Amino acid sequence: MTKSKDKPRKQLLRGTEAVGEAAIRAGCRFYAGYPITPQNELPEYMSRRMGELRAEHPEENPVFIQSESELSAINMLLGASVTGARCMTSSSSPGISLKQEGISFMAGMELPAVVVNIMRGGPGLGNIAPSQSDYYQATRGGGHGDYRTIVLAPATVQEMADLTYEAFDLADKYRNPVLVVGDGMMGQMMEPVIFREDQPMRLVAKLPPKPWALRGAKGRPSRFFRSLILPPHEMEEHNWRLYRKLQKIERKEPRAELVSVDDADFVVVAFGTAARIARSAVKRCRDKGLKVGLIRPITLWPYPSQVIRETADRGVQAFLSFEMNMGQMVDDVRLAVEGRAPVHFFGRPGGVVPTPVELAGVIRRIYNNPAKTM
Amino acid sequence: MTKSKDKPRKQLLRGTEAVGEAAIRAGCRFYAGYPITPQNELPEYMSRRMGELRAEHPEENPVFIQSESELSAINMLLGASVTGARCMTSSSSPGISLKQEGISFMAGMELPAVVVNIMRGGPGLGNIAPSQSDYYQATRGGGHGDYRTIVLAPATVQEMADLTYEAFDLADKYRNPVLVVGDGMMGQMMEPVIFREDQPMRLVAKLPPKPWALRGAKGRPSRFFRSLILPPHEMEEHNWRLYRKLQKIERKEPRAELVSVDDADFVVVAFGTAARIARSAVKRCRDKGLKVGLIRPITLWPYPSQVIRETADRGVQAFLSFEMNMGQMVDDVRLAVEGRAPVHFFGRPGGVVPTPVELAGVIRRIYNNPAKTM
Amino acid sequence: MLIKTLFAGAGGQGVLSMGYCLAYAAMQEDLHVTYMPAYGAEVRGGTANCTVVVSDEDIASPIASSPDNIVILNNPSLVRFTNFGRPGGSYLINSSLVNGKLKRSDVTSLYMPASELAEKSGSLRNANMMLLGAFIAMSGVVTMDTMQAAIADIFAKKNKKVIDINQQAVQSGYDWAAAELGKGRAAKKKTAKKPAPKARAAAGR
Amino acid sequence: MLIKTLFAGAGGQGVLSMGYCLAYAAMQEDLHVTYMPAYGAEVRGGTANCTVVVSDEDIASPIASSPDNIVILNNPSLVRFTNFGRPGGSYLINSSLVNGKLKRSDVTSLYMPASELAEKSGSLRNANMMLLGAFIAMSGVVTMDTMQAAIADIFAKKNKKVIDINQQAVQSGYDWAAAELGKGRAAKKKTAKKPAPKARAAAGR
Amino acid sequence: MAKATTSAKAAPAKKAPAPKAAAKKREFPAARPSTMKKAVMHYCPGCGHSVIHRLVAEVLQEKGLAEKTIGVPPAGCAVLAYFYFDVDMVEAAHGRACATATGIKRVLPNATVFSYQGDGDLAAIGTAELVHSANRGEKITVIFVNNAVYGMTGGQMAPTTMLGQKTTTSPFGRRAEFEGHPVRVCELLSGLDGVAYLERTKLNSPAGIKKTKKAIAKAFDIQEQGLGFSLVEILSACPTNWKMNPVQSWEWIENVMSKTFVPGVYKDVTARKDEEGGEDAD
Amino acid sequence: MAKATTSAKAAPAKKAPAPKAAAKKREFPAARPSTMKKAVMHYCPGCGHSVIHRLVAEVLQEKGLAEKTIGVPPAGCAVLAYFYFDVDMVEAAHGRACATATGIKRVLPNATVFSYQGDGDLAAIGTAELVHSANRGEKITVIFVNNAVYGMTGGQMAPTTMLGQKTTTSPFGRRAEFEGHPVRVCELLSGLDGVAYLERTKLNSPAGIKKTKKAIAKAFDIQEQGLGFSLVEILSACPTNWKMNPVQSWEWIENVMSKTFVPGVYKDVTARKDEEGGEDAD
Amino acid sequence: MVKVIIDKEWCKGCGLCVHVCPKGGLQTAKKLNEKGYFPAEKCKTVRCTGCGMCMLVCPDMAIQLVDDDEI
Amino acid sequence: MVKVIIDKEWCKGCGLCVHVCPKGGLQTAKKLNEKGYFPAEKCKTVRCTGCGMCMLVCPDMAIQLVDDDEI
Ligand SMILES: Cc1ncc(C[n+]2csc(CCOP(=O)(O)OP(=O)(O)O)c2C)c(N)n1
Ligand SMILES: Cc1ncc(C[n+]2csc(CCOP(=O)(O)OP(=O)(O)O)c2C)c(N)n1
Ligand code: SF4
Ligand code: SF4
Ligand code: SF4
Ligand code: SF4
Ligand code: SF4
Ligand code: SF4
Ligand SMILES: [Mg+2]
Ligand SMILES: [Mg+2]
Repeated sequence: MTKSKDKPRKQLLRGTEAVGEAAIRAGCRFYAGYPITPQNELPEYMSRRMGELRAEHPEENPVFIQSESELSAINMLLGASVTGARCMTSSSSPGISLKQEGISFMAGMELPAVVVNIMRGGPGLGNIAPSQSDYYQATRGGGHGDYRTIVLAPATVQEMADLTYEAFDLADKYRNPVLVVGDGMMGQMMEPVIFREDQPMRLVAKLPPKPWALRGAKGRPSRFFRSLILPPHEMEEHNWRLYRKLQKIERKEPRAELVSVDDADFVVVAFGTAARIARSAVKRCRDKGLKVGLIRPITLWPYPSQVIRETADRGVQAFLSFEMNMGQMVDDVRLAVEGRAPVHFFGRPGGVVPTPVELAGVIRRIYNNPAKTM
Repeated sequence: MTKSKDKPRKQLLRGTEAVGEAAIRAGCRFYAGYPITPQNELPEYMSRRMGELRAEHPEENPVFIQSESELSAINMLLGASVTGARCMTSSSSPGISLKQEGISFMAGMELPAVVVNIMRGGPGLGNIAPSQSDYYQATRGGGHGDYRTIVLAPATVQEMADLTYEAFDLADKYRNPVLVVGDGMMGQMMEPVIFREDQPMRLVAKLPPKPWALRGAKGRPSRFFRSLILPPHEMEEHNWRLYRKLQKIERKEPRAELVSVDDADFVVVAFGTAARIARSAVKRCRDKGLKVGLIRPITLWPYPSQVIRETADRGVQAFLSFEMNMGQMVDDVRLAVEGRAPVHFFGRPGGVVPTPVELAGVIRRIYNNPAKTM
Repeated sequence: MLIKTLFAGAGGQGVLSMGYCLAYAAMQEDLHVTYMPAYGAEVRGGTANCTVVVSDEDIASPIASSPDNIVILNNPSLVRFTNFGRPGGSYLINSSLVNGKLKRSDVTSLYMPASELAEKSGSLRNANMMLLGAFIAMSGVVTMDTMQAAIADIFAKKNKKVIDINQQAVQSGYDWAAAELGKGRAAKKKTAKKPAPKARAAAGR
Repeated sequence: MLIKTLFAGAGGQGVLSMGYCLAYAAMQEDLHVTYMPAYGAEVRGGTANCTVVVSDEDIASPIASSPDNIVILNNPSLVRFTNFGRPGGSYLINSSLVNGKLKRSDVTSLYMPASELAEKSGSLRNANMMLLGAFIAMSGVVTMDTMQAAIADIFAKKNKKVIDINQQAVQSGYDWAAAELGKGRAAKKKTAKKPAPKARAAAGR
Repeated sequence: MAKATTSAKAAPAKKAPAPKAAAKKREFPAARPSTMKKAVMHYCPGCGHSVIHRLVAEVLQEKGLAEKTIGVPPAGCAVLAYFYFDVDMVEAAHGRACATATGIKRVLPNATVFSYQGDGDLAAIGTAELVHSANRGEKITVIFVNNAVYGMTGGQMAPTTMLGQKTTTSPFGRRAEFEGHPVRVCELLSGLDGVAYLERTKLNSPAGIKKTKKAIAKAFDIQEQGLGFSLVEILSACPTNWKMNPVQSWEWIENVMSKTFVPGVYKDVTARKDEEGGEDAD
Repeated sequence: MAKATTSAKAAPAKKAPAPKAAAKKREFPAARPSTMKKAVMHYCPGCGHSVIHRLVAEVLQEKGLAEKTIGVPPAGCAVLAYFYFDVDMVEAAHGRACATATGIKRVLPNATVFSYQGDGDLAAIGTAELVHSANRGEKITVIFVNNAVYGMTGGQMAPTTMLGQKTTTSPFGRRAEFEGHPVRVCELLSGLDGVAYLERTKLNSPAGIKKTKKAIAKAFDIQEQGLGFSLVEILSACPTNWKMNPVQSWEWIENVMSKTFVPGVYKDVTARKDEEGGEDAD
Repeated sequence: MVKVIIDKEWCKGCGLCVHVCPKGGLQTAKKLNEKGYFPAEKCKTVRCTGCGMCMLVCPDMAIQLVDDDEI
Repeated sequence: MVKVIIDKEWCKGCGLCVHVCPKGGLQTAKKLNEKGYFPAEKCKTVRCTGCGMCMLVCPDMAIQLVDDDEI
C-alpha cells in the first residue's frame, strides 16, 4: 500500500490498519495471530501485506501465520523472537487471557515482542463494544510471576501508528514484551494518518543487530534461552536483574499528555478512547469557566505517577479517574496521589461510551463538592 | 482415609492433602486438573479419594478427571458447575495463567468453583520453590474484563483445610470463583490438622439446592447460561450487577489476623508463608522491646483495607509489606494507608524464604528510621 | 463546527464506501474527521451502517447518538433509525427502497428515488454515489470539487473508467438534489454563513 | 524450644518415613510440628531428604538453613550436608554406607553401622527405623513411648507384624545408641534440664 | 381446520404451548419443532446453521430427549443457539465445548449432552479438547458444522478451508506449502478407540438434509446407548463469507468441498465390519 | 596412544575443545559426540532420555548440522536438555514446542529445527500444536519420547499410559471406560497431508537403539530435504516411575508397551508405496 | 389437498425453495418485505404437488404445508 | 585388541550394560561410588570380545572402548 519511498502523505486508515502498517514499517516481519472481533482487520491486513512484501522483498522472508489458537500464536512469537525477528501478535480480551502464560515466558526470557489487545467488554465472551476492562491484566501482568510489560495506550489512529512503530524499538531496547491496547473504537475507526519522515520503512538488514539471538552456533559457542531456573538464589538474582530493568523503564519511559493542567484545580485522568471523551468534556467545562484539566497517560505501565503526584502537590482539589470499566486505573491514580487529594471515579463498563456532555455533568457535580468521594 | 463418622482427631497432613480432604468433606464431587509441581499430590489425592468414594457412595457419582491441559480442566469445571456440582481444580502458576480465560468466563456467568494455586516462582517456568508472585494475578483478575475472585490465603496446613472447606460455601453463596493460594511450602509441608465437628462430611444430597442449575428442563422452562451479552446497555447492566455483588463481598468478607497490633507503632503486613516468618520476626522484635505488630490478610481479595486504614489512623509510624516477590501486595497496603504513614517494602523473589532473623533485621532498620522509604 | 452523518443500508449497497468517500474528502480539506463502521461482526445480518464525523476541532467520539444527518438506503434502516437523528437535523432517503415516509416532522427530509435514477442512468450500483452527491448538495459538508478529487484519489488504482463513472454519479446526484432543493429552500442554504473558515454548515439546520 | 532435624539419604532408603514418624510422634505429644519433604520433582535424582521442626510455639518455617540435627543415610548426603548442620548440633550417620568420617569438629557425631545391623537383625529395610531409634536416644525430641505408639498408629492399617517389626527396629536402634552414648556422655543427657514441659532438649548441645 | 404437516413426526407434545382457543388461526411458522423457540434466527439467508438447528431440534423432539438435554453452543456464528433451542444450554469458551460437555456429562451421566461447534472452534483452537474427549470416549454428541471458514469473525481461513480458497486471511488462496491441507476431522478421529460414531454429510440438497438428520439421530442413539463419543460433520453453506448466493453455495459444496471432505460413515461401532468406512453412495 | 572408538562416526571436529597436550591422558567419557556438553545428566539410572540425547547429538554431528541447529526442549524431564546438547536451544512452554519450533523455522528456513517432547507434553497439552504443525507440514523434526507417564512431575497418567497401568493419578489402573485408551500418536498423524515421515521405535535393546538412531537420522534428512513434518516416536524407559529396574523396564517395553504402540514406519513420503506402514520386522 | 404457505415476513429470500421445487412452483417476489428481503412466493401458474421439498430446505422455517381439504 | 573401560564415577549403576553383554563380562560392583551408586565393573574372569554393546546401551556414556594395541 504505502511504499517506503513515498514522502509523508495523509492516509485515511482504520486503527487496526494503522497498527499493521506501522508494524511493517518498523521492520516487523513475523506476525502470528488468531481471528477475534474487533481486531480481525489486523491479521487480515497482515496476511495481505506480508504476502505483498514477500513478492517485493523475498530476502526479508516476511511471515504471516494464522495460528490454530492464541496460545499457539504467542508461542510461535517466542520462537520467532528468539531468532531476533521483530514480531507481533494481536487479539482481543479472551484471546489475550490465553496468551498470559506465553507473555510471562517471554518476559522471563527477556524476549521482545509486540502484543496488541483491541479490548472488548468482559468478563467471559462479553461483547465487542469499546471497553477498557483489561487495564489490570495489562498493567499488572495477568500472567504468573514477577514481571511487567510496557503498555502503550493510543487515543487516535495516528497514535495507533506512532506508538506501534515505537513499540518495536522499546521492545528491543528493553528486551521485554510491549502491549499496545486499544478498544473496538480505536481499532475500527478511521482517521487521517501520516507516516513521518522519521518513521521510514525499515528493512530487516538495516535493523540494529541482536547479538543475543539464536540462529545456530556457527562461529561461536552454543547458547540457550530458558526461564526455568531451579536454584532459588539464582532465580532470585534473575528476578532482581529483571526488576532493575523494570525500574529503569519506570524511570525513563512514563509518558502522559497534559491538557490545561497548569492552572487546573480539578484534574481528570483518562486514557485511550475515554481520554477523547474527557478532552472534549474538559473543554466544555473550561468554556463554562471551570478550571478543569486532563492528564492522559500514554504509557499505562510505567504509569506516569510522578506527573500526577506533582500535580496533586500543586494543590489540585480533586482527581477524577474516568474509565470505560468498573474502576481499575483509579488504583494507580490513588497510588500516585497517595491521599494528597480526593480521588473520584466515574466509569461505564460493558461498551457504553459516555458522551462528553455526560462526563462534563459528572465533573461539574464533583467540582462543586470535591471532598466527597462517591 | 477419614470417615465422616470419625470424631475430630488430629491428623498429620500435607497441605495439598488437607485441601483435598477438606474439599471432599465440603461436598466437592468433581475434580479436574493437570499435573504440575508443586501441587501434584492434590490431583493424586483426589484420584484416590474420588475412587474410594465411588466405591462407598456410588450415588454421589464422584468424578476425577486428569484433563489434557489446564485449559480443558477449567472448562470442564464450567460444565460441572453449571449442573450445580461443587467442583475444584488446582494448578500452579503457569497452569493458572492458562486458566485465566476460563475463570473470567465463570465469573461472568456467575458460576461457583474453587481454584487452588500452589504458586511457584516465575515468570515463565521459573522454579518450584515457595513464592508469592501471583498476587496481582489472583487479586486483580489475570483474565480479561471486570471481575474479581475471592482469594483465600492460608498460612498453616490447618488453614489450608479450613479455608478450602469454607471456599465452597463462599463460592456457592456468591456464585463466584474462589481462589485458594498457597506456595510450595504450604502445599508440601505436613502439619497436624483437625477437622472440627462443624466441618462434617457433607453428602451431595444434603447440600443446599441450587435452583439455578442446569440439569435438563424437565418440569420447567428451558434456560441457559452465557457471558456473551452483545448490547452494550445490557452488558453494562450485567456488569453493574456483578459489581454490586463484588461490593457486597468487599463489605462482608475481608478477613485478617492481627498480632499485637493494638499498641504497635510499626506494623508488618504479610500473608501465607511470609506471614509465618513475619509472626516469628515480630515476636523477636517484641522480645527486644520494639513495638511491632503483624496484620495477616487472610482474604487477599476482598483486601482487609479497612483494618489497615484504621491501624494507620491510630498513628502507626510505618508499615512494612513483606512478600515473597518483588512487591505486589504493597500496592494494596498503600491503597489502604493512602499516605497516612510511610509504607515500606521488603521482599525476596525466586523462592528464597527469608529467615525470621533476616526479617527482624529489616524491621529494626526501618523501625529506627520509619519515614525514609527505601 | 461538528457534523455527524450516519449512512445506513443493506450490506452490498455501498453504504461504507459513501462514508469512506466523505471522510476522505473531509481529510483532504484538512478537517478533523473520523469514520466509524458499525461492526456487528459477532451477529450476522444484512444491514450495514457507518458514521462520519467532521469537525474543525478534535473529535471526541466517532460514534453519534444523535447524528445531524442520516442517509437511509433501504427500508429496514428507515425503521431502525427513524428516531435516531437529532431534532432539526436532516434525512436523505432512497425512496426507491423504502415503504412510505419518515414519521417525523422535526427534521428536514429529502426523498431521492436513487435506485431508479441509477438504474435508468446505466447501473443500479451507482445509487450510493448518486445519494452521496445529493448528500453533498444538501449538507455542504465538503465541496463538490474536493469530493471529485477524492474519488479520483480513492479509485486511482482502478482504471479511469471507474473514476469517471463514480464522478458522474456523484455529480448527477448533486445536480438532482440541487435542483430539488432549489425548488424549496436550497437558495437559502447557499448563502448561509459558514460557522468557521473551511467548514460548511449542515444543510437543513 | 525449637528443634530442626534433617533426614537425608537415597530414594527408597526410607528417609521420608523416618521424618514422618518423628513428626507424627511430636504431634501426639501436642507439640507444634512441621514436616517438609525436599521436593525436587522437577529434577530427577537418587537423593531424598526431609526436615522435621518441633517446637512448643508457632513454627515460622518448615525448612531449615542450619538444622540442629542431621541424620545421614548415605555417602552423597554426607557430602552434600557436611557444612549444613548448625555448629554445636549433632550428626547421626549410617556408617555402613558412607566413606570416611564427617570433616567437622564443631558438632557431635554418632556413627551407626545401621545397614549392617539391620541386615544382621533380619532385613536391610529396617535400617531407617533403627537409625530413627538411635536418633531418639540421641536427641530426645520425643519419648520412646510416644514413638512406639506413633508407629502402632501409623501402620494400623497394615498387619500386626509390620507394626512389630518396626517397633522392634526402633527399639533396637535406641538401645544400641543408648549403649553407645552411655559409653560417652549419654548419662549427662539423661539429666539435662528440660527447657519446657513436655519438650526435650536436643542431645549433644 | 388445517392440519399442519411438519417434517418432524408428531411428538409427545408435553412442552407445547398451552393449547390456545385460537388454534384455528394458523400460526407461522408451524414447521418448527416444539424444541425450538419461536424466534427469528440471526443467521444470514441460506445459512446452513439454520437448517442444522432445526434438524437437531427435531431429533431431540422425536426421541423425547429434550427435557434431559443440555446443549453446549460454541463461540462462532451459532453462539446464540440458546435463543433458538428450547432446551437447557450453556455457552462454552471458544474451542472448549467438548471439555465443557465432558464436565456436564460426567456429573449427569443420564443427561443427553451435545456440543455444537464450527470448524474453527472444533478443528483449530479446540483440537486438543476434541481429540481427548473423543479418545476418552465421552458419551456426548458433537454436531460439527464445517463451513470451511470462520463465519462469525468475517470469513477468515479455517483449518477446513479448501486449497486455493481465498479468505480474508488467505487473500492469495490457501497454499498447501504454508497453510497446509484442509484438516479432515472424521478421518483424524477414526482411529481413536473411544469413538463410537462418525459420519460426514453434506447439507446441499433435500436428500442431504434428510441424510444429515438420520446421522444426527444415529449419533444421539449412540449416546443414549452409552457406546461412546459420536460426531456428525456437516458440510454447510456460508453464503456470506463464500461470497456466493445460497444456490451457488450448495453447488460449491457439491463440486468442491465434498471432493476433499468425502461424505460417509467413518466409524460406527454398531455396524458390522463390512458396512463401515469409505464413501457411501448418496 | 589409545584410539577412541565411539559409536559415533568420526566427525569434522570443528567444535572440539582445543587439542590438549594431554591427549595421551584418556578423558572419560569419550563415547560422547562433540555435539554434547561434558555434563553429568540429571536423568535417573537407566532413563531412556539419556540414550536418546546421545543419539540425536550423534546424528547432528554426523550430518554436520550442529552449527545451524536450534533445539526446542519441553517442560518435562528433558527440560534441561540445553545443559547437554551443545547446540543453540530455547525452552518451550509445556506443550508448545511445536509452535515455538514453527516460529523459529519460519524465520530461519535453512536452520535445522527440532523439538524434543515427552508424551504428556506432546500428546496431552500440546495436542493442538502438534496436529496443526504436522498438518501445515512445518519442516521441523519432532523427537517424541513416549514413556507412558508424566516423568518429571512424578509419574502421573499420560495419554500414552497403558490400560490397567497404575500411576499416581490412576491409582486403580487406567480404565478404558473413564480414561480412554492410550493415544497412538503415529497412527493419529499418519493421515495428515503435511506429514512426511513418522516412525515408532523401541529403545529397549542394542538393536532398538541402532534402529532409533537410523530413524532419527532419516527424520533429519527429511527436514533437510524440505519434505515436511517428521516425527520419531521412541518407546523409552522410565524406571523410576514405572517402579522397575532398568532391565525390567526394557522387558516391559517389549512385552507390554510395544503391543499397543506397534513399532514401524507409519509414513515416509520418500518410500515406495509398498514399503510403507504396518509393523516392520525388527 | 396439500398446499404450500409462505410467511413472507419470516422469509429471508435465500432462494433455496425456489431452487429445489421440482415443479418450478416458487419464485422470488418483486417487493421487499419489512426486513428488506425479496421473499419467495408461489407462482400463480404452476401446480404444487405438495412434495414438501421447499419446506424441508427452508432455513428459516418460513414455509409450511397445510392440508387444504381440512380448511 | 579392543578393551572396555568403565568410568565408575559417571556410572549410575543402571545395570543395562551388565544385562546386554553377550559374554556376561560385566557385573555390578559391591562398593558405592561417590554419587552413591553401585557401578558396573568388568568381571576379572570373562573375556570381552569388544562387541561394543555395553557402550551402545550405556545411558550415561560411562563406557568406552579403546584399542588396547595402541596404548
Ligand atoms: C479465545 C477466543 N478466540 C477467538 C474468538 C473469536 N471467535 C469467535 S467465533 C470464532 C470462529 C468462528 O468460526 P467457526 O468455529 O468455524 O464457526 P462459524 O462461525 O463458521 O460457524 C472466533 C475465532 C473468541 N471468541 N474467543
Ligand atoms: C502449563 C504447564 N502445565 C504443567 C506443567 C508441569 N509439567 C512439567 S513437565 C510435565 C509433564 C512431563 O511429562 P512428559 O511430557 O511425558 O515428559 P517426561 O517427563 O515423561 O519425559 C508437566 C505436566 C508445566 N510446566 N506447565
Ligand atoms: S456468516 Fe456464514 S455461517 Fe455465519 S450466519 Fe452468515 S452464512 Fe451462516
Ligand atoms: S523420571 Fe523417568 S523419564 Fe524422568 S529422568 Fe527419571 S527415569 Fe527418566
Ligand atoms: S411442496 Fe413441492 S411442489 Fe409444492 S412448492 Fe414446495 S417444493 Fe414445489
Ligand atoms: S427457503 Fe425459506 S427463507 Fe429461503 S426463500 Fe424460500 S421461504 Fe424464503
Ligand atoms: S564390549 Fe561387548 S563383550 Fe565387551 S564388555 Fe561390552 S558388551 Fe561385553
Ligand atoms: S550401562 Fe552405564 S550407567 Fe549403566 S551400569 Fe553400565 S556403565 Fe553404569
Ligand atoms: Mg466455520
Ligand atoms: Mg512422559
